Amino acid sequence: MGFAAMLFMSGIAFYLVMNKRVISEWTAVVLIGFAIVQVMLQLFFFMDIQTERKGFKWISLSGGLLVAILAIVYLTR
Amino acid sequence: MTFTFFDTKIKMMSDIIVADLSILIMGIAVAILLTYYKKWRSLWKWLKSTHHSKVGIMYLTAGFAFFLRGGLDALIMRVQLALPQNEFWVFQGDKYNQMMTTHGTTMIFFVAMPLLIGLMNVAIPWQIGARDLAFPYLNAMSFWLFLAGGILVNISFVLGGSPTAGWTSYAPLALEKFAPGPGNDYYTLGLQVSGIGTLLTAINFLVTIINKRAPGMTFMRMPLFPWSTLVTSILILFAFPALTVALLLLMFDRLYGTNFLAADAGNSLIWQHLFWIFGHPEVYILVLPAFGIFSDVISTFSRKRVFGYSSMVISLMLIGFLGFMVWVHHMFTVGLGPTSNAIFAISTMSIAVPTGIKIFNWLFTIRGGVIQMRTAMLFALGFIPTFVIGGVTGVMLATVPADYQFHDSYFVVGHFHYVIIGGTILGIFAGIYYWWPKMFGFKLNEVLGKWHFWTFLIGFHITFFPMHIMGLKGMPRRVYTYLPEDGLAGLNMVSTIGAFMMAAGMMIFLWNLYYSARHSERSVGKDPWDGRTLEWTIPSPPPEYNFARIPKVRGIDPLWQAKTYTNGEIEAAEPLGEIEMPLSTVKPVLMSGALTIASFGFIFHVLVFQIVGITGVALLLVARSFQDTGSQSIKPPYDEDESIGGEKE
Amino acid sequence: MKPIHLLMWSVFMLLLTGCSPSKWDVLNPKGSTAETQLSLIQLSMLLMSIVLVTVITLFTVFLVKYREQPGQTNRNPSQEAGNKKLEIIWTIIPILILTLLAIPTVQDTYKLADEPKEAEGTITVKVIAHQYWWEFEYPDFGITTAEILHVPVDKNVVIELTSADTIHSFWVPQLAGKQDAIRDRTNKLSFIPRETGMYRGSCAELCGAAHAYMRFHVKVESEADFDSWVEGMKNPDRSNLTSSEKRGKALFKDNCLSCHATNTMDSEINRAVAPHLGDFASRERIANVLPNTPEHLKKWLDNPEAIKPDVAMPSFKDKLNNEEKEDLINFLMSLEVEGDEK
Amino acid sequence: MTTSRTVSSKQFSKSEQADKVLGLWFFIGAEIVLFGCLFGVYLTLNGQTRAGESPEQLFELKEIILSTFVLLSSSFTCAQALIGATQGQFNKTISFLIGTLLLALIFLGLEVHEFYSYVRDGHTFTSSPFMSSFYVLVGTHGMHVLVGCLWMIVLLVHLGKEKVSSYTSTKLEVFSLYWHFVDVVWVFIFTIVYLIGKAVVL
Repeated sequence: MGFAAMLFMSGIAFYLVMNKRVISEWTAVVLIGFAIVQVMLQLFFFMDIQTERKGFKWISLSGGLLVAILAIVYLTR
Repeated sequence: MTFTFFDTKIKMMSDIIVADLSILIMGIAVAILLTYYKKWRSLWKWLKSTHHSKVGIMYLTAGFAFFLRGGLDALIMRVQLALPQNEFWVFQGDKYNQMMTTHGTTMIFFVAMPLLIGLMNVAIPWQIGARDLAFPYLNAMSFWLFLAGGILVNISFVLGGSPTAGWTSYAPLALEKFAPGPGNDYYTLGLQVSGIGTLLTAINFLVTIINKRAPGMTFMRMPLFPWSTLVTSILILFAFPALTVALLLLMFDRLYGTNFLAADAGNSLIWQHLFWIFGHPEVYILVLPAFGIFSDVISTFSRKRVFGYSSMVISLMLIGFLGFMVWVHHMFTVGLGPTSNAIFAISTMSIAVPTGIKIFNWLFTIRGGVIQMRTAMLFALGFIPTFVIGGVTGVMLATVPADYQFHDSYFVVGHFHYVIIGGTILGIFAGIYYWWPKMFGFKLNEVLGKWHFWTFLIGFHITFFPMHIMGLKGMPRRVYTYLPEDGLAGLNMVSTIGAFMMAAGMMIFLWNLYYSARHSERSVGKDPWDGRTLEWTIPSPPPEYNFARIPKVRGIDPLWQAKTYTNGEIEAAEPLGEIEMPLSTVKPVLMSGALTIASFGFIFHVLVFQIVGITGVALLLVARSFQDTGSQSIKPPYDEDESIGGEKE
Repeated sequence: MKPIHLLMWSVFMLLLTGCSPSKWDVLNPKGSTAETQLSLIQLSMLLMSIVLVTVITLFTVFLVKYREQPGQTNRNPSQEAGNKKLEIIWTIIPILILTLLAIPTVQDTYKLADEPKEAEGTITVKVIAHQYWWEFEYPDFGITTAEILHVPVDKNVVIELTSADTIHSFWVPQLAGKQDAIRDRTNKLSFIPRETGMYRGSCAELCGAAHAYMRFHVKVESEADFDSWVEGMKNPDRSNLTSSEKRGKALFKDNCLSCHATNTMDSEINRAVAPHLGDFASRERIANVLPNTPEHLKKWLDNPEAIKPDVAMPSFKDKLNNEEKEDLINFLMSLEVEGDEK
Repeated sequence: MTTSRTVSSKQFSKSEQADKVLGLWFFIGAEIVLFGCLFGVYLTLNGQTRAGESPEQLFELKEIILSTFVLLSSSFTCAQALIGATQGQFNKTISFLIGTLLLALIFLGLEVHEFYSYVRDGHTFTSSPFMSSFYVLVGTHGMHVLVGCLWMIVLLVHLGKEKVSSYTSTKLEVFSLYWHFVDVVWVFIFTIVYLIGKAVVL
């Protein structure tokens, strides 16, 4: 089911861009929002993030994400 | 005299000839000694070992070898700087930059880090009641990768020139256009290889500390050295990939002519951001483990539990977190705008709060205790005022407008040596004196130890305190000379004298190692310092399995509690039985050898070497995948008094 | 421990008093920006010495008081876990101290980012850093010079910094702290010079082999002097050259002009390859290394690489004979702007 | 003293399994930073194009959506293989793993084709900062896919020798975490590099 949802979302994102259905400022936000939902689906359905030692798994992900976002924000300034 | 090495001309100047000769002589001497004492076989055993304390001791040995090299670089620089417009041997201009770069790179990556990682390797499993790290094989691999990287950076001097752009290796100076020749390629590849090793170590320690603690040792009962190791490992985990990317870009720019970091095309600030996203956490990677060592040492030799344990833990975590939020303070003068500078100034200052908490907690651990002046304790006590000086100058540097004056001047050089030597190096010495009897079964001589401490510490202050003043007098950092009218001659001479005093301290330390190995009393027993934590419950040196039976922990400082309540007896968590220990293997050595070959391939543009090296690594990884379950089973001897350490004394 | 520490400190204090702070460039500011910076340095030093003194006092007291005494019987002190009140105190107080420091820091950071407004009149200088020399361009006057930056006293000086190659950093400790010179961007730095005089400046970011010799001077002069210098740069008076200097001028045209410009022959030629030599005679040192005398100049012409590593200047040892060199040196030594004697 | 003998049986203890999975999660944490930095570099430099190679002119979305679907499907088949392993179904495991490998190879083939067509049109690694950062970002992901393919081949040999056991299923679990992560990275590459790169023209 998660898989179907992911295919669906990629499809919609693709469709939106190909047919230019969204106004430009929102494009990036909407697309990245879709990507994040897809990642969540992966994490919960496929990667079983909520099993044992889940605290450390989340620390690992969120810590990495924090540094990554800092890097992106400052590099692209 | 010039010869060609894979299309790269290598000039044989007098300094390189001397370096070649000394490498040759040392190599021959080592070979003769090994043959004379018939140690080749045991050397081979060590190379193959994956055992945590053996790998740790190899880390320490290699780290000290690089320490001597880095120290020699420092002395050369100090001699060159002793007088205005001095011309010492060949060490002006580019050669000075080579010395300065090698000194910085070596001291950070191949001295401070491996010595700390060595101590972690040795002490962490003992302190948390484990038999080995979670991934012993990976651990050996980390060590050999670090060594390969260290050798690459250090061999550069005799094979085509060392890197010249400083340990920070800013682009565009580090690009092919301004730094031709293989020197800076050694830097990118050496750090890349050893960086992979460090990253793997971090994962290893994280999993070890999270999953391998003895029953009953909750996180809030762990000694502070494992705690600081845990936080440090998280820092490494998130900081080193940034360096990996930065080095990758620099390598592509240098080897394949891409345009990431050049200033005319690309963006030279990418390097600075990525480097400092790694580089500032790196400072805390260096100092947090030392904090952990000091906590344990101060607590042991004050015969008191650590004051404010939970605030110590929280401040460790805060320092770790804030460590990622401050990197722009290395870039205040780049012109990123006042808002960015102000934010990073405040975040930088805020790090002083948790650090201050730790300092006061240490002071109040001493208060009301019974302070025993052992050498390890002396290093810990010497650390407090020294590090506080480094800390307050750090806060001064965080005030942006004032930093416009301090930045890249000798004030900064003084500051970070106060932090890194005053924190990390003193911590390493404290740790070595503290755990030496556990590692080898005999103590280091206390009298020589005290001589070592005092010459080193006083020499240190004489060397680095004047540097603050030089900075205020306008001496920029990384200059190989200055003019007579600058009025810097006296201070520089004082600093040089101090440097030689530190070198004398190091010689006393080396002599102490030799002297104690020959003359020190054997069999110090399990608990030479009247310690508090689990490592002092097992024999010195411990058997391969450390604990014949894993202990059950019921509180903080379990051994001290046992001494107070149960006459030193610690309950075991399991019956005596066979113990599975990992096999030794030579694959990690081969793997780092393969990576070294590949690196030489990249440095000298030899495609065959690149392919051979990388294929070798891949094949070894596959081979490992098919041989990852073997283990040896050891049966500890029957133990009458049922104490957890196994053999009776 | 304690007495020796005290001894060490007193030795350093002696060292400090040995050199009078007036010679410490950073602590002896002659420009508005450096003054702001000094006041922050003083504030932070004051606050930080409070911290330092507190820690060292506690440290010494505890060390003396709780040191193990010979024959001490009670070796098991009470194992106190901590003290919430104390711990809160040493969290709050540092926060207060740091707030005291943070407020002026932020204010001054914004203040220094803007151009100063107190003084009347602004002079803009484009500064281009090269491996290993500084180029100064005055867009308002259409003149370009090198190595000595002339600015009038009590005016707003706005420096627009950029680089031609690697990253450099512009630092005149007595006038203003550093700003980096980076090729793909322009950084601004501004200050009001308060006193006339000659001030040392240097490159503060490692930029290559001769980084140590990438120095310059800032000459702060009265408005009248500055104006006459500008006039002298624009219309140099070179009517009374000696015959040797005339021969030197011809040699210069053939050998040096491809890289070096001087305002005497073609001020419009703006070659950023090598330093402008229009005021060569008033410089204290050749290429910031050797004292500016004819003997040293000859040495320099013969083998620049030996004197300043990685320098772009070629050797003229075999290109010119001794007499030609003498003529050239005589000409160079005559390159002076009126009212700007050494 | 101690007696020692060498044991060699193909199995992991419970704690070894837990260690390996946790270790890989931390590895993923580090990889996030790595790719984050590469994204940062790409976003910094993607404006520095030279004539005829800006993102919206370069990318052919139809090809990319195909490889996106291929990689997403491989994530699904990989999860199925792991389910097979935990249920002890050898056939299910091995067929889905082979399926994953094939999908991964198709993805790699598409990517090689894409790169080849760019290079053929003269947009090489060194032609502009944009192209360099594009190749490094997408190429690093491609390297991860390649490593994943080699890993799968090794896993298949393991499965052939050991069948489905706690030993092979641990290995498979670790691999599947890696593989899902590689997939997640692609979701972001697809979104940020290709979709937004193409959408900018609006």
